[in-house]
This record gives sequence, structure tokens and C-alpha cells, in this order.
Amino acid sequence: MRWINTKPSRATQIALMLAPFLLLIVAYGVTSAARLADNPADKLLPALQTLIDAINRMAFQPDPRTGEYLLWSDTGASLVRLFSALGISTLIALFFGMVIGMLPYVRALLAPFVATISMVPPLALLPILFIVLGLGETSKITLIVIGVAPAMIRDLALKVLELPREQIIKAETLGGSSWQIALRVVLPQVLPRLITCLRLQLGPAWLFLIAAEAISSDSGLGYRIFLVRRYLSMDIIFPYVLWITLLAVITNFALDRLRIAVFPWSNLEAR
Amino acid sequence: MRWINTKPSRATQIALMLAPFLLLIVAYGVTSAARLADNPADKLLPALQTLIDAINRMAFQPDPRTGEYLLWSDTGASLVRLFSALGISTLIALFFGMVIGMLPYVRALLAPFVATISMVPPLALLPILFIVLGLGETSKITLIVIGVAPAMIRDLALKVLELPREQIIKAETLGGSSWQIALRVVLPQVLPRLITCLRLQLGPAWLFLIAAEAISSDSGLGYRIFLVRRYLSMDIIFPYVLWITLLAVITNFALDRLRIAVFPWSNLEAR
Amino acid sequence: MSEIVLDKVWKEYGDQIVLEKISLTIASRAFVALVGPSGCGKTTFLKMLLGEEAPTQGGITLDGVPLIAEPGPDRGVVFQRYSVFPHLTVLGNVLLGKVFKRSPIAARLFGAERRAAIDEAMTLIAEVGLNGSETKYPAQLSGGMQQRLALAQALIMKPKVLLLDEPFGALDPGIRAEIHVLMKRLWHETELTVVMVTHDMREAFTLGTRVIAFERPRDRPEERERYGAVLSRDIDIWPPRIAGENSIFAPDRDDPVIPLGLRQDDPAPQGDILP
Amino acid sequence: MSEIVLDKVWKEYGDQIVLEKISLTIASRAFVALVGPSGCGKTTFLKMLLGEEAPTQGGITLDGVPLIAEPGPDRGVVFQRYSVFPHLTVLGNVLLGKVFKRSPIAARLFGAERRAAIDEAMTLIAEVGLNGSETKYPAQLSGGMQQRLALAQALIMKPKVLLLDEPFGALDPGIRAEIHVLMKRLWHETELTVVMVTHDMREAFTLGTRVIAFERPRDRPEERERYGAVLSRDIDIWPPRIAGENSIFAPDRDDPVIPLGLRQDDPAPQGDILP
Amino acid sequence: QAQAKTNFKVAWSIYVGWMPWGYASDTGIVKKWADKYGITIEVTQFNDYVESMNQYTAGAYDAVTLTNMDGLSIPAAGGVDTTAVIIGDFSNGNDAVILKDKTSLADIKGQPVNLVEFSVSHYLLARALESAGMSERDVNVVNTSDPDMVGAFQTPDVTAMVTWNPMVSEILALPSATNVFDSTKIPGEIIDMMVANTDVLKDNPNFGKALAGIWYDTMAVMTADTPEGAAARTAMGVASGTDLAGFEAQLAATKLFDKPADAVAFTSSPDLATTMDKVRTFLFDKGLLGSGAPSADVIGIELPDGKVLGDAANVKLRFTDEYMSAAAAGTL
Ligand SMILES: Nc1ncnc2c1ncn2[C@@H]1O[C@H](COP(=O)(O)OP(=O)(O)OP(=O)(O)O)[C@@H](O)[C@H]1O
Ligand SMILES: Nc1ncnc2c1ncn2[C@@H]1O[C@H](COP(=O)(O)OP(=O)(O)OP(=O)(O)O)[C@@H](O)[C@H]1O
Ligand SMILES: [Mg+2]
Ligand SMILES: [Mg+2]
Repeated sequence: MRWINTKPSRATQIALMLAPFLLLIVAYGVTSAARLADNPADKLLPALQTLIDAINRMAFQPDPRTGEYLLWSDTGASLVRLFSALGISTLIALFFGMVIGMLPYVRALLAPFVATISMVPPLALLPILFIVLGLGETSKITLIVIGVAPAMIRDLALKVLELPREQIIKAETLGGSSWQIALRVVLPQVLPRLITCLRLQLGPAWLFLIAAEAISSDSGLGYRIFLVRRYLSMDIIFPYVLWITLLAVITNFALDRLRIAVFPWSNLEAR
Repeated sequence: MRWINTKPSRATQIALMLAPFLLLIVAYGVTSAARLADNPADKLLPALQTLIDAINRMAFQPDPRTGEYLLWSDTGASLVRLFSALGISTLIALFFGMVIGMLPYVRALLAPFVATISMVPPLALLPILFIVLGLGETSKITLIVIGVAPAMIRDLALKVLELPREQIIKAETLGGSSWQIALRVVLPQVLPRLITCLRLQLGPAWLFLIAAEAISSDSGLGYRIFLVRRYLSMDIIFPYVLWITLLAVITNFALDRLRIAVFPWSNLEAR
Repeated sequence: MSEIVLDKVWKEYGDQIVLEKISLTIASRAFVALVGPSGCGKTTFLKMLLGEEAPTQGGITLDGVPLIAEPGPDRGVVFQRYSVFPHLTVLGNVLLGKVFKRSPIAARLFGAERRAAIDEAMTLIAEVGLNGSETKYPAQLSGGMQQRLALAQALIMKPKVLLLDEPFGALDPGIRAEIHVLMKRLWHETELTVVMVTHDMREAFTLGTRVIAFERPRDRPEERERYGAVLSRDIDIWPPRIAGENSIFAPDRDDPVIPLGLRQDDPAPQGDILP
Repeated sequence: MSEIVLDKVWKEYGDQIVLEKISLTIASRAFVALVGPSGCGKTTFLKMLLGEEAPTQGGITLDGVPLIAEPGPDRGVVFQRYSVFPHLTVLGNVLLGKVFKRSPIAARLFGAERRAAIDEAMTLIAEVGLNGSETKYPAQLSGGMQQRLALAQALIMKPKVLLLDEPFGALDPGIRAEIHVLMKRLWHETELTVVMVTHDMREAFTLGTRVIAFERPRDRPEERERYGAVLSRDIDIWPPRIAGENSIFAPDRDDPVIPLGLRQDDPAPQGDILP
Repeated sequence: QAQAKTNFKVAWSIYVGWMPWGYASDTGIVKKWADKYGITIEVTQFNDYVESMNQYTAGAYDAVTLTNMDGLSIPAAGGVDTTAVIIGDFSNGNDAVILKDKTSLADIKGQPVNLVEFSVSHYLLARALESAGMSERDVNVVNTSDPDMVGAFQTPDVTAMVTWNPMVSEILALPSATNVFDSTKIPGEIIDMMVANTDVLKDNPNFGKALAGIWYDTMAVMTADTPEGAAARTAMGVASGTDLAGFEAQLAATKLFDKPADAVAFTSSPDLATTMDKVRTFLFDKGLLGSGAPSADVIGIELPDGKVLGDAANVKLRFTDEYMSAAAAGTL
């Protein structure tokens, strides 16, 4: 039988799925033990117990200074920023994506500009952003929006343009005005795509969040990572990184479920 | 006539296209003049002449310390890193994307792992990267690869899976082995997609390049930006940011031309 | 009344001449079948009737008035694909035209107005044989059912003219035969002038009152750009079909062959569609 | 010789029974036309013959030997779509089978071997009427030409069995008629047993030596899962068609109707395809 | 530009000598003094030191914590007339040149040296090389970001590094690291201070007084050998990402001026002029006083006694003991 035709059984499949994760954990354990045997004070790859202690300290014991549970207050602060920024980006992308996609004049005006803007490395513009917007939440959220929105606008405008011309003509023959067509034909069809497009931007959004928090902040997951990086406190960095990854995976999954729940037809289409 | 049906003429289109760029330049000029009137030594928004002086200094006069033309040596250093990293990512993505997409066993093994990995914020892993790989070019290139390759692998594996099952069956009835099908049926069809996928990753790649150069380097566009950021030398930062944007736009365009030139059939398909 | 008159219409795209000097009068309530080889400009012709494209030269009038240069509710259309909205249910698709008419800003109907519109839509849905499928999405319908839906959706606007661009080209022959029956009934019962593009001669002669063929007189590759297609044949069907009347000569000559009794237009089973 | 024997074949997907107890002997060089409503399992049946799916119960033999459980060069196939490779030219598509056979590692041919293979491919390309289009990509061909290409591509392997899944379902009737002629000629001239799925009764009776229908005896929605389709009709065409021989009774009864003289299978003009 | 106003913004970044600002803000000391003068002071913590100075230079903040060298090269060279309100401490071992597997400064020759380019580390390196009769040409400087120093030191290709605390103590804890030169060898040359915009200060002297009041109040708490003092130090340690022991180790390498009188004495001593001259020469050599600067004299530095170092017509950095003296005299 050809390799491309051999299929693992359900059980094998699960075993295979878990294998690389287990391997990673084992590899970590072995390397960590070796390094610690060499130098018991080594901080790069802390022992499992050290990691658990750190998690316990960050997540379940109040910070002596503020009385807060740091992991949760950091998570809260970061998620508020992340979701505000993603919310704003989504609205911006929806509006500009739709007008660029639908109106030839606006397309001529903005499409090349947005395409260029989306190539500007946002990190390089950070100082200006902070000066113009101050250091509060605004500038952090704005950085994420700047980093994420242009790509979303382009993607969405493209989706609008990809709607079969036939559909628009049909809507016109049903007497639809530009506004009505936008509202009832284009909008509902790009909304599910908007969610997909949002999912694609989760990675970059986290990146910009961490970058923004690294510069000025007093809480947040990225802040904490950069703060303790000076001490190479990998016992805190590792759990934080895992936690961020987990949050990203969950968000990604939840958004997809949301799409299917709200727009059932978008999944019928798929095939 | 409905708004969605009004189309600008060719000339209007060009005028509209240029408008936001001109507006941006004018807005810059005005704000800059106002700030400079306030404080002639203001560095945030340098006058046009200052920018030109800086460009001239960086691009056309040798650096007194090293005798190099900084803009060009920085560009060279950055592009070498960027393209090596993108080249490596492409090869990795091609290999893993194809095996994940074609072989059910490998898919069960690696697909969930790659999906998870692609959610890890790479910047947070920098310290480990350094210690494992040292501070040289390797770690910078690796950062970009880590940041860019998982997304490319996923994208490409998806493309392989999207190939109509009929094509694979047909190839089997032509007597193709797994290897022959990979080589002659799957590979050529995913290559153009690989280029598209590479274009999508240009933005993130530049981002990671700048981040890596900010951390440890002695040349490169990102290095220079972060070095002079210490002095708020926006007269250097702005031209550098524009230059990066321009390089990204050109690369993006060139890759698309390359795809059409090498895989003419991939453009026939589009419609 | 809905007479369409084309007066020396030319259409060019850039340097390429697509249609040359088409003059044509389409009588009210005619059913024109338009045939011709691929790329000869049939769709382009239909787009001009729709108002989606403007003639490069010449003029088109509908009932003596120059055509509005945009698609509008007086002209309905059904394409081969993409004629229904995938995000709306069958009922939602048929309602849409009513909604657009009554609710310019919110584009939604409520209360009694909505109930009245639904009643009207349901009648039409039953008319095209889709009763029972009101809450389904187009992706849950077979190709034939989708085209029935597209017809119902267009007809709720009571257009003067119905333009069809290979509406049944993607259907299997059995399904096609069934929908021909429906199409003919609708044409008989509704105040409609129909222009239908088709590749299928049999279809053209089964449904049309008049068959028109476009053809390029010069079609060598090097001539393609320089010469467009012209109206090469214009055949009135005899004995004439008249809207609303049975053919006196052979009342059932137009019946489709019903194949072997297999119900080919059954909705595909759910399991096939849901991923 | 290529006789296919199915012995009490059942096929289930999970809990859903698709085909029930199909027993059938397909004679060597038969041309079986398989019809049945949508979703009744025709494609599934073909996939089992291909080796792409295994029967849940029962066995299939080809010339007395159990079928290899994977598609292979002894069984050719043409689908409704996606049967040719978009990234290869016409010549490349037809060559591919030869290349796979001769060059297991590099999957490319060079020198004399390549020239020999090209000669063979060119003959076949001419056979299906695609000479002149050797360097074109499938996207530059019309639908009919693409299916001709798919036939040529399959035939270069000289398969014992040719499996066709609605191969002409997406074609316009005119083009379909032309390709029927080709199909019949190929069947007469090549050592082939053909099994063709079709929705078109006319096509089934025009081409087949034997028409087989699948049907679900119980087809209410709540029964769909629990009962599969069975072989409901099995008609031998009379007077019999025999591979390689003209019908003695009506030598030309199988000729397609040639429509109005429009060349419907012309390649679409380049301007239409290039964006 | 500046006028009498009541809202002030102060930026500080995480460093041992500046942690008191965060503590003062958290515990209400800032509010106490602001209320006293009828003003409000918003204290903002930066994770990134450079960004805090840039923000100040661009006018977004009225006061910022920085070192004497950065004060001259960033706000002053950027045209913002800046006054050092409080001299908080000087580095007394907080900055160090560290070699891997080598034990003497002379071994640095020919090696790549990882440091934050153009920072005080760079200055320390220059002074270290000078002390050993070498110059920067004898080494190869590699710019490396400060949070990554600890990780970077453990990589094979890094053999020499100049950095500051807390990274120094983390690195020195590694078995292969040796401190070959540190700021104890150049006492008083790396000064950490709180500076404010001169115009703002001139129009709002109460702002300066409030800053001084906050600082010395906080000093009193944190240096006290009482449970409250230990609690304050613990809090600062935790806020900077370490614990009490780690923070006290850093404090030990810092000459903190917890008594205003000591700070006044340091500021008024003639050594300050010598130090600033060295610093400006270093900056000029590196081209950091502006690209067209003809000489190190281009920017004037005013000392507490009114003497000016450099161009008296372009004074942009001013040292004064006014506010610290007031604190010493108890007249705030
Ligand atoms: N928007 C356009 N811009 C330029 N050329 C066009 C455009 N639309 C159509 N054409 C050209 O006009 C000619 C006629 O196209 P049209 O789509 O009307 O043909 P058709 O008769 O409908 O063909 P088919 O039977 O394949 O649908 C073709 O050569 C096509 O390339
Ligand atoms: N891979 C599969 N997994 C589960 N069910 C399947 C699978 N493939 C087909 N089926 C189910 O088997 C039944 C028969 O499908 P099949 O594609 O063979 O029908 P068909 O007769 O070819 O229909 P059509 O005329 O629409 O092509 C359908 O109910 C379908 O949902
Ligand atoms: Mg057409
Ligand atoms: Mg099928």
C-alpha cells in the first residue's frame, strides 16, 4: 500500500498526536536535569518543582505589595488590552473593508494607501505613538490596532471584491440601494470571514501586545515576562509563555465555534 | 446611479491614489513646522531638510568610524538575514507542509503540534534561543524562522489537503508511487502557493528581524533604528522606516511577478 | 407592455469589438432564446439589457424609454450560478426584494408588513415547488432547487423583463426537463418578456418563441479583435407559441421526456452536504 | 480479458448503510452505464471498483483475482472535474503515466526514452482530437477538451477497466454529443471494460451495452440511515452492441444529433481566460 | 511654552536607585506632597528606560529619572533645557565590566564586548580601557539589549560584557564570570538623578520642592532599620522583579544620598565639573552631541556655583542644589 493511503486508527492517531508534546516534556526534563547537575543554581531550565512553585506563587498567592494574584491580574490587564484592540480593529476593518470593497471611489482612494501602510513595521513607530497618545492604555491598544488592522482591512476588502458580481447584480435587480445591499447582502457574507480573519491576526496581536507592554506598563503578561527577563527567571517566563499559548489556542478555537454558531450557513458552504 | 456603480476615470483614480500620501506629507510638514517653531532643537518631527541631510549622511557619506556607507551596509546585513531566514523557512514549510498534507501518519503526529507551536509568542523565547544558538547570525535567523515557519507549514499543509482528492486518485491510476505523486503532482501545485504564502509572511518576518536586531547586533536596519532611538533621532528613524517599507513593497511585488513567471498556469486558474 | 428595441448597438471592450451593429425588436411577452458559440458576446448582450454594461454605440429602449443604465427592479435576472444568496434561507432569499422595497433604511420588515410579505413569498415558493424547504439554506438544496429559488426570487419583483444566462446549463438533463416545465408555466402565467441565453439547441427550441443566434463572421484568431459577432440567424418558432395559450397544433409537444421514474431532483441527502 | 465479479458487496459509512448486497458480474469489454438518484451510492460503487474504498462485506474480483485495495494503473478513471492536472500542459498530462512507469525516482524522462513517450502521447492526443493544443494548459481548454484530455491521459496506461464518474455531466449538450462519438470509438478500438456513472438516461442508452440502476427501496428520511441502495434494474441493450463491431441492425442509430452547426467545442478565446 | 500649571507628569524606569519613586507613588507619599503644594503629580513607570527619556525629551513629561550622561546626550542635546532637581545616588559597583573565564582587565583586548551602545556601560568601558592604557579600537563593541544580558552571557560567543544591576549580580553569580572593573573605580562619575524641564521648574518652583519632599520622605522610610523599612525594601525588590535580598545586594552597590546634606555636598564639589567634562568629551567623541557639533563645548552645562562648562549661550543642562538644600534646611 502506498504511504499516502495508509491511515492510522483512532487510537494510534491520539497516541501520535500526544507524542511530540510528551517528547518535548521529556527532552526538557532530561536537559534540565543535566544542566542542574552541572550547576544547581542554573536558571535557564528550572526543574519541574521550581516551575510548579513559581506557578503556585504567581497564581495562588497574593502579591505582598499589592495583594493581587499576579498571574490573574496580569492576564486581566493583557486580555482587556488585547480584546479592546481586536474589537476596535474589527470595527475599523469592517467599515473600511466594506467601503473599499464596495465603492470604487473609496477603493481608488484608500486601497493603495492601506496596502502601503500594512508594510510599515509598527515597532519602529512606537516612540511616535507613545508621544502622540501618551503612555496609557490608549497607546498600547493603538499599537495593536496599527499592527493588525491594515492586514484585516485588506483581507476583508478582498473578500468583498470576491463576492460574485452576479450576487450584486441580482441584489440590484431586487431593487436594493447601495446601503441596503451593503447591509443585507455584503455585510452578512463578510462577517464570518471577518472572524476567520481575526483568528489569523491573533498571533500578531499578541506579539504587539507583548512589545507594547515591554516598553511601558505596570501589569500584563508581556510586562511580567520582560520584567523578570532581567533575572533570567525562566521559572516564571515558561509558565507565562505556556499560558499565553493556551489563551491564544482557546481564543482561536472559541472564535471558530462562534462563527459556526452565529453563521451556520458559512459552514455549509465549505464543501 | 448607485454609489457602488460609480467608477472614477483613470485620471481621477490616480489622483485619488496619490491623495492620502500627499495629505500625509503635508500633515507631517505642518506639524513638524509647528513643533520646530516651539523648540528649534525638537527631534520628534524633523524638518524635511534635516531628513534629507540625514539620508545624505547615511546613504552617501562614509561613516567616519568604519568608512562604510551605513544605509547600504545596514540594508545588506538585514537583507542577508531576512532572505536566509525566509529561504530556510520556505524549505522547512515545503517539506513539513507536504508530508503533513500527504501522509496521514505524519499529519496525526505533527499537525496538532505545529498548530500549537504557531501560537507560542516567539519573542518570549528569545533568551533560550540565545543560549542554545549564541548571539550571532544563527539566532537572529532562527528567530525569524520560528516566527514564520509554523504559519507557513500550516498554510501549506492545508493547500496540499485542498488538492482535489480526484487528482491524487487519478495520479494513482497512472501508476504513480507516493514519491512520484509528491514530486510531480503535489509539489508543482503547491509551489506557487508557497510563494503567496511567503508574501503573507513578509510583514512578520521584518518584525522579527527588527526585534532580533534590536537585541544584539552590530549592523542592520533594525539595529540602527533601535540604536538611534536612544537619541530620538527621528531624522534617521523615519527614512529607515520608509526604506524598510519600500523594500517590503518591492519584495512583495517581485515575489508575485516571480510566481507568474515561473508558474504561468497558476494565473490561468485564478479565473 | 414591455417591448425592447435595440438600435444599431455596438459593444467594444478597449480595442476588442465584441458585438457589431445589433438591431432587434423584442416583442412584449416574447420568449427569446439566444444561442451562439462561446465568447461570441451573449452574456455581454444580456448585460447591456440589464444596464450593467452600456453600449459603445447605439441605444436600447424599453417600452420606448431609454434603458436605465443600472440594473433595477424592472428587469429580473437568473445566472447559471451565484443567483441566490448563500447566507439567506429559501424564505429569506425570496423575501429580500420585498424587504428592499418597503424598508429603505433598516432593510428589515416587522409585524404585519412582514407577515404580508411572507404570505406572498410562500405562495411563490409553493409555485416553484419548494414548499417544505423554506428554512433551508441554498447549500442544502440541489442545483435544480437552487435555480427554482432564483426564479422565485426574481419573480417576486414582478419584473417586466426576465433575463436568463444559461440558467439550466449546470443541471443534469433529468432535472433540466422538470425545470423546463416550470419555466414554461411561469412564462405563461406571468406578464413577462424573457431573454434566455443557452448553449442547448433543444432547450432553445423547446422553450423559445423565437431563437436568435449570434456568430462571428470572421473568427480566425488574428481577426478576433477586429471583428465582433453579428446577429446571424433569427428564427420564429412555428407553429407559434403564444404566452398564456396552449399550442393549438400539438398541445403537449413541449413536454419533457420524463426519465425512467428516478426522482433526480430530490434534495441531496444532508449527509452529503454537511462536512 | 477483464471480467469484474462482485459478490454480495455491502458498503457502510459508520452507521449509514449505503449499498446493500450487490452481486454482479460485468463481462469483459462490456460498457456498463450506471444510473440512479443522487446520493444512492454510484460514486461509492465506483470507488470500490477503483480500490479507493473497501467493501464493508463481500468481495470484488477482477479476472478472478481479488482487487488490489488501491487505485492502480490497471484501472483508469475520469471524473466530472479535476481529472487533469492544471499545472501540466496537454502533452505533460498525457505523458505523466508513461513517466511514472519508466522513471520511479526522478519521475522525469530524458533523451530517446522521452522522445518515444512523446510520440506515443502525440498519437493519443491526435486520437482524441486535441492535436494543435499540446502546449496549452487545461485552463486554456474548454470543458469538453479537458474531458478529452482526461480520456487520453487515462488511456495511455492501457487500463483493463475504465471507470467514468459522470464524465460528461458538466458539458453542454452539443459538446456532449461530440464526445459521445469519441467515447464510442475509443471503446470499440481499445481493449476496455467501461463502467460509467451518469444522470442522463439518453447517454446511458446511447453508449452502454448494459444499463444498471441503483435505487433505495426505502427512502423516507428516517429510513435513509438504516437501508442502503440495491441494484433495482439491469437492462441489456437490445439489439446488443458489441465492442469492435458495428450494430447490424442500425449502423448509425447511435449517432448524436449535430446541433445547428455552431462549433460549440471551440476553445474559449484566450481573452476570456487570461485575467 | 511653560507656564504656571498644577498638573505634572513624572516618568521613572525600573532601576535600583529609582525604585523609591514607584514606592512613593504606591504608598501615598507623592499625593501627600502634591496636596501640600496644591498640585497633582502623576507618576508613570516605564519598563524601557530609553523610552522614558524620549518621552521627556519630546515634551510628554515634565520630569524623568536618568543618568548624568544620558541627561546631557538626550534631552540637553535634544534642545530641552533640563535641570537636575535631585541627585539621588551614584553607582558604586552597580555597573561592571565582566569577563568570562578571564580574570584581568587586560584580557579584554581583542574581544567582542556586549553592552548597550552609547549608554553608561559604554562610558564605563571607555574609562576601563583608558585605565588599562587601551582604547575602544582594542575591542569590538556589540550592541545588546539590557534585559537579555543575563541570557546572552551564557552563550559561547559572548566573552566580555558591560552592564548594570540587576544584571550584574545575576551574571556574577555564574561560575565563569569575573568582575574586572566596576564603577567603584570611578566613584561619582555615574550619577542617577531626577531631572525636570527648566522652564517648567522656573514657572513652578513648587513642583521641584514637591519632588524633593517626596524623595527624602521616601529615603527616610526605606533606609530605616525597622520592620517598616524592611517592608519598603521588600516592596521595591518585588516591584523590580526580585526579592529583599536581591534588592539589598543592589543597594549595597549604590551610594544612595539618603540625607539631603550629603547630596548638596556632592553636587557642590568641584569633582562634578571634572566628571561632566569627561562625560561630554566621551559623548563628543562618539558624535552624540548632535551630528554637526564642532566641539564638546557646543552645549553649556551650568554648575551650582553658576559657572558654565562649554557654550554659555546654549546652556541646556543645569545642576542646582536649590531643592536639596531646602530639604536639608527643612524649608520645604
Ligand atoms: N469586462 C470585460 N472586459 C474585456 N473583455 C470582455 C469583458 N467581458 C467580456 N469580454 C470579452 O467579450 C467577449 C464576449 O464575452 P461574453 O462573456 O459576452 O461571451 P459569451 O457569449 O457569454 O460566452 P460564453 O458562452 O462562454 O458564456 C469575450 O471575448 C470576452 O473575452
Ligand atoms: N466518505 C464518506 N463518509 C461518509 N458518508 C459518505 C462518504 N462518501 C459518501 N457518503 C454517503 O454515501 C452516500 C452515497 O454517496 P455517493 O457519493 O456514492 O452518491 P452518488 O450516487 O454518487 O450521488 P451523486 O449522484 O450526487 O454523485 C451518500 O449518502 C453520502 O452522504
Ligand atoms: Mg456567457
Ligand atoms: Mg457521485
